[in-house]
Amino acid sequence: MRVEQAQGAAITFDRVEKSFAQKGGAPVMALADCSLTVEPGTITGIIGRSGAGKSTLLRMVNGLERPTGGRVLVGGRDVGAATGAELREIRREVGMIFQHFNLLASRTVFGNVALPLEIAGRPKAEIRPRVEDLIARVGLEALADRYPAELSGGQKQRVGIARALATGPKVLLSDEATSALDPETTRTVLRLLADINRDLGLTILLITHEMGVLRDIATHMAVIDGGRIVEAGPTYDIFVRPAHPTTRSFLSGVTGVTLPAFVANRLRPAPPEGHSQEVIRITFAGRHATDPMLARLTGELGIAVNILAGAIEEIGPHPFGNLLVSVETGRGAEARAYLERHQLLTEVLGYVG
Amino acid sequence: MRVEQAQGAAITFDRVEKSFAQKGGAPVMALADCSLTVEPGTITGIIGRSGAGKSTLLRMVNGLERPTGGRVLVGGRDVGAATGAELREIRREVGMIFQHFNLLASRTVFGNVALPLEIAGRPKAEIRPRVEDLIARVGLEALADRYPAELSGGQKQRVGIARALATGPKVLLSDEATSALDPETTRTVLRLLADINRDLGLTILLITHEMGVLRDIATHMAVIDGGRIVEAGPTYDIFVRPAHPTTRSFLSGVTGVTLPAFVANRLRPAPPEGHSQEVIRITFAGRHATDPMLARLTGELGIAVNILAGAIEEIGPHPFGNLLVSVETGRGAEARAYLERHQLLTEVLGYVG
Amino acid sequence: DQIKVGVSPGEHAEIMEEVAKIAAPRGLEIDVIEFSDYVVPNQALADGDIQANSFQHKPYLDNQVKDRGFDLVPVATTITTPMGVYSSKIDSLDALPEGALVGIPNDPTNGGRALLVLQDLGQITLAEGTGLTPTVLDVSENPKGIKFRELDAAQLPRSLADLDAALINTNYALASGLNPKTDAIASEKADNPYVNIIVVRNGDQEQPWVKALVEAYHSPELKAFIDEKYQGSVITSW
Amino acid sequence: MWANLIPLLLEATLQTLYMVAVSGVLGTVFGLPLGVFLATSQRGELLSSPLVNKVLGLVVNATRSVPFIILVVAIIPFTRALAGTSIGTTAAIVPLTVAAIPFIARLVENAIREVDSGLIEAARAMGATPFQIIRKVLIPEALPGITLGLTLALVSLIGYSAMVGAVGGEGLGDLGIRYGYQRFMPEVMAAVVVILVVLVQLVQSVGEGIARAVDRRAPRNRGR
Amino acid sequence: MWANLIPLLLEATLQTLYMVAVSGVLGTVFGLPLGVFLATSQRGELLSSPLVNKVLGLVVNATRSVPFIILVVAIIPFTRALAGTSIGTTAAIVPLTVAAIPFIARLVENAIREVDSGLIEAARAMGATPFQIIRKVLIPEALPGITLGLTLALVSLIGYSAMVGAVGGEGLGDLGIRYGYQRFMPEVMAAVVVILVVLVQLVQSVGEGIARAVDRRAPRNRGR
Ligand SMILES: Nc1ncnc2c1ncn2[C@@H]1O[C@H](COP(=O)(O)OP(=O)(O)OP(=O)(O)O)[C@@H](O)[C@H]1O
Ligand SMILES: Nc1ncnc2c1ncn2[C@@H]1O[C@H](COP(=O)(O)OP(=O)(O)OP(=O)(O)O)[C@@H](O)[C@H]1O
Ligand code: MET
Ligand SMILES: [Mg+2]
Ligand SMILES: [Mg+2]
Repeated sequence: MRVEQAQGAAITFDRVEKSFAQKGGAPVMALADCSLTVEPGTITGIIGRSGAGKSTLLRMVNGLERPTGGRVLVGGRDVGAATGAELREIRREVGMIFQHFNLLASRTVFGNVALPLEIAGRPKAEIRPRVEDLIARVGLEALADRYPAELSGGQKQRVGIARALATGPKVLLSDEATSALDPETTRTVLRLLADINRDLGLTILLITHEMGVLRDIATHMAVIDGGRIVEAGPTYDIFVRPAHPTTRSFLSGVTGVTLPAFVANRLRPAPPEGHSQEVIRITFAGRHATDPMLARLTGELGIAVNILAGAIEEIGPHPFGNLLVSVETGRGAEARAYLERHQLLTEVLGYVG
Repeated sequence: MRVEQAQGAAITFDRVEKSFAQKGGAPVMALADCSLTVEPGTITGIIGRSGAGKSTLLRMVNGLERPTGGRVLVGGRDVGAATGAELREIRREVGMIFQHFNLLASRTVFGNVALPLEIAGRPKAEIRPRVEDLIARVGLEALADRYPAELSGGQKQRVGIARALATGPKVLLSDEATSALDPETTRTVLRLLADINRDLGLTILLITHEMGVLRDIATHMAVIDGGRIVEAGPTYDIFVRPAHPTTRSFLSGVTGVTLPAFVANRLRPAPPEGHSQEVIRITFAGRHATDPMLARLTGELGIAVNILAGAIEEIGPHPFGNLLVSVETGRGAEARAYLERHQLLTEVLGYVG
Repeated sequence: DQIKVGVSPGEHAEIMEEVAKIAAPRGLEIDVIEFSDYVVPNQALADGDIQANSFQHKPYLDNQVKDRGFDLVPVATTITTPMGVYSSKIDSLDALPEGALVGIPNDPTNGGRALLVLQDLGQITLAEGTGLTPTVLDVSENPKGIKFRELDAAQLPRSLADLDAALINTNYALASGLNPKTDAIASEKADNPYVNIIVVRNGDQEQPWVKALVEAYHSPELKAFIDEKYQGSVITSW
Repeated sequence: MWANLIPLLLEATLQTLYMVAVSGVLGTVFGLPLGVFLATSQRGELLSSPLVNKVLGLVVNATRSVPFIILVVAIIPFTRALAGTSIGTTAAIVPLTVAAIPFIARLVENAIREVDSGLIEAARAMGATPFQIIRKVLIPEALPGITLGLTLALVSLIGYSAMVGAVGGEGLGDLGIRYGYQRFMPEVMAAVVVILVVLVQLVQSVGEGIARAVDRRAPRNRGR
Repeated sequence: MWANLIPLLLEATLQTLYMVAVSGVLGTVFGLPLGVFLATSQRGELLSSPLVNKVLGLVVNATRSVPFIILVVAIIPFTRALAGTSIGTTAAIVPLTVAAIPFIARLVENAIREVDSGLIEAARAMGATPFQIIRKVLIPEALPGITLGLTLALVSLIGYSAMVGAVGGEGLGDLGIRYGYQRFMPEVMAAVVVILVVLVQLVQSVGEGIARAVDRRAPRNRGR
């Protein structure tokens, strides 16, 4: 049965390419040679610079954008080649939250959320409770009869989210769905998505600029740069060892790898004359992440460790963190050796006088 | 001279109130009794839940929304009472970045950025270099001749930013100007705003959902909840001692005050039988923030400190951070006393077995 | 009996309304239908939408029958409305200047008739064999170099100020307040072929209502009405 | 004079209302779908069928380009087939409707084209059929524009209805022409014009009122 | 037959083009600002002046409600004052223009009303004067809609121009009616209709082409 098959709807991008023809100009190459597999039931975050091609990639999953090369498969069906009824069938299993909401001005909040259900031909009796439930879940129960023009930005965004979930899709595409939301509402929405993902095996493909969102919800992630996928894999692995410069740069904010200015300004590549401190980045990951390593360093070796910046957080179930610390230059090597022995990663960033 | 006067354009909200009439319904109270003073040359961040009234408040500064009660003063002039030429004069000194961009579909990137200059009646010869400079500053030099429909979300957002800055306003209003931008572009834009703020004394009032943005750029902040300003003051003070629950909730994400789940799940209000650990929140602020306090704790008192979560960052020029640590329950009091002596704030969150 | 009779707006309509009043007590109910068009009434009659019409003269009917093949026949003559030449600038046709602008009706019958009137009045000559509906293109001699301006018949009185002279149907002249007796600078000759007729479908000639209609039309009451109303500018044929 | 005139005017008003209402409704019934189709059948659009679009566009243009009086006469057989007769007020509804359909179609087409492409996209993403998109997105979203278009068309129909005198269609316009214009009775002309102005004003006000009522977009007049 | 006809048709075509072009241009010159004003002068709008709006709306409605032939007669003195005469092709341009102005105004008004309120807001926030907003935002953004509206109006004008035969306006429509219809020369009628259809088709194509060219909004036909 089709539905069963879709249950395991994985998304496969197979050497996808997209160029936009331009009136009186060379075509714009938005995506080139993108291959990516999204396993069923996973939550995959897509990050990348503004204009990198994220939205374009996402829009191919439900055929809003047609690849100019390569194939996009959803649950084994080729979206690029599908037309008419076939394409609609795929689309009915794919919910989408738009960056610009795209709410109907002529329908109330209720009416907007009900739209996909009406389109799917669900009976009226089923629509009302379902819509009311969703509206409540995104915290808009008091606003069900308002029109979009009477809503705040974040309220509109939440209508868009409820609408995308209305038909209980197998795949959810989310284009910056939480960027217009405050941190608290973001958490509520992410929890909602995570619940549905867990309970119903919803596959989620989401674009975000908030690394915290990735950290909190994405099991996998992909990084697009200049129309190419430059890094992809489990979120934890990439957070721990970001390979591509873009990834590093993006993650720096969330994982405390930026040096505070008061240190960065004084940082030198080599130890200055006299008394100095070595600045070290320590990446905590794995089993020892939660052990009191720094305390032990001080306790066991008697090395004073000055914490400059850092964050220790969780990625999915794994604790993970980065700390920027400084120790007396003379004892740097010793401290690093100790930490490495306990499976922590270290990196010398420089020296301050 | 008027321009001189506007140089010091402060914004004063004086018991501002706004209710929206609704077709066939009770009016919606979007803002109630809001008073806030924005000093010239400061960068004030506004945060609050979705629908709290942030955009409404912002839109009063340039008269896009008229208060139903109270007054809004910009550079001493009452915006709510101003009309016609007077209002336009105020508006020409106030740039605005819209949440939904509001770009003219009929104009290219260049044309959109040039619009406010044309409106201000600047000579053609002046417009071109100014616009080109701004477009380059937001990284869109290659796209100057594109139309908005051919841009990505973040690219449109940047056009909106460049446009708002085009006439060199005294006051900049920004409604989630970086929410559609990736972290790197966000940093570029924030740096641009900070530079203009520093060099030209631009007063900035910005709405954001990203606490990192506040931390990085806002000298002051205000928290709106349910249409009321519940907390306002220098960003550093509020980050260090958030008073209102909403503020605390919002800041938890950025300053590492959320307990990792693996600890939170095991947390108890009282020490369990047998061997246990006391979980303490340490807030670093002020002079001692960058001292190796934890190391000293271990070194001087021999207490092993286990870092559970946390972040140490800078708010403006001040280092600041929160750490969640655990120490052996028996030595908790001793450790806290030591830290308090060194002007760190501590708080016992609970105990784990 | 009840019949529908097609008429054109103006004198034909006004007269037929009076005929209807006269015929009603005699047991014939006449439904007067006005057509602001000269083609449709014959078409409607031929199609059976109406039973008779009264708006045209014999030459026009002949032309229509020839062109469109209607099987229609006249059953009685009605009135003649001679055409007059009017002007707000000159007092006689002799004063018509070189290159004068002369207005004539823009429908073929009345336009053609106006040209024939001008020929009769010695102002122009028309080519041989153009019959009763000559056009401006058929003018073969035009010694004064008259320029013709074809306008809606009802428009002519209103445009007199912009013309040197105009040929106006009597009914429009009257309606617009011109007096054909005193204001016309020249007139159509009395024995013209343009006597109007009542027309029915071929085969209906012997219907009793035809007799009743014609009797009502040719009644002394109607003659009195016409003489009263049109002051001799509409000439009755009975 | 006025004693005769008032019933005449009253009757003519009713006739005009009758003709305009019926041909307006029929014109909308056929013109609306035609307009929607014209707007959605261009190459690459929802119902992409460029050839049919071209042909229908041509038919619409052809109908619109024929002078009304010629149209009236040209379709007399069609009128008779539909109305049983080719003359009179009822019959006049046929050519009026035939003229109204392409006109309304073009107005509807223009209104539909203003609907934001993002909304069509959203509906497409939901797996909506073209017909669903039309019914649930295009028409409701274009409704303010469509209503203003129909208002424009109704007003034009009132003007057109004055020309059906050719086939014995009566009504205000025809009364004005026959009495006011051809019989030179300026007071009839004036009375007719006054009634027409009132009628048109009414149609326009109601049309704008409906357009406002169905328009749920952000008001354009917040603040100043 | 055709030897006579061709110059006649050619002349009539030129006359129609002349009348339609001039009255179209004049109608736009006056109708466009009028339409913009109607759209922006309602209560609370940009040029908020509800009273003037009401009065102008009434005038527009009044002009639109008068049957064309009555309008022609009613404004004869005005026509004579402007054109020196009330008859002939040039004079016919006056009533055509008078009829075109309110029609175009309504079409422009409807198009202007479709402009996103957010854009007006953005311009207001820049301190733009109402006039600047109109010139730099409303008109450019509504241009696709305005162009389609003008196309519709031009086509209607071609139809209207057939009625100016009453005042010696001549042109294709009049030729068709007088020769083709009244004199029963079906070939003239056919020739006229063909030329009219071609003309209208041309106007429509050019209009749609321009509308497409000035339309920089997102295409409605990405993907499927
Ligand atoms: N035209 C309107 N009619 C009725 N209510 C309105 C209208 N505009 C805004 N509101 C309500 O006023 C409140 C404040 O809106 P505002 O846009 O200021 O919120 P916000 O703080 O900017 O939220 P967000 O972060 O979601 O953008 C919201 O609850 C909103 O629903
Ligand atoms: N219709 C178009 N014509 C030309 N170029 C286009 C068009 N649409 C998108 N592009 C370009 O394609 C590139 C990718 O666009 P896309 O919207 O996928 O970016 P994105 O990664 O989603 O960016 P953002 O984070 O800013 O939303 C951009 O450089 C954009 O300018
Ligand atoms: N009634 C007109 C006349 O007698 C003739 C019209 S012929 C169609 O002058
Ligand atoms: Mg995007
Ligand atoms: Mg907002």
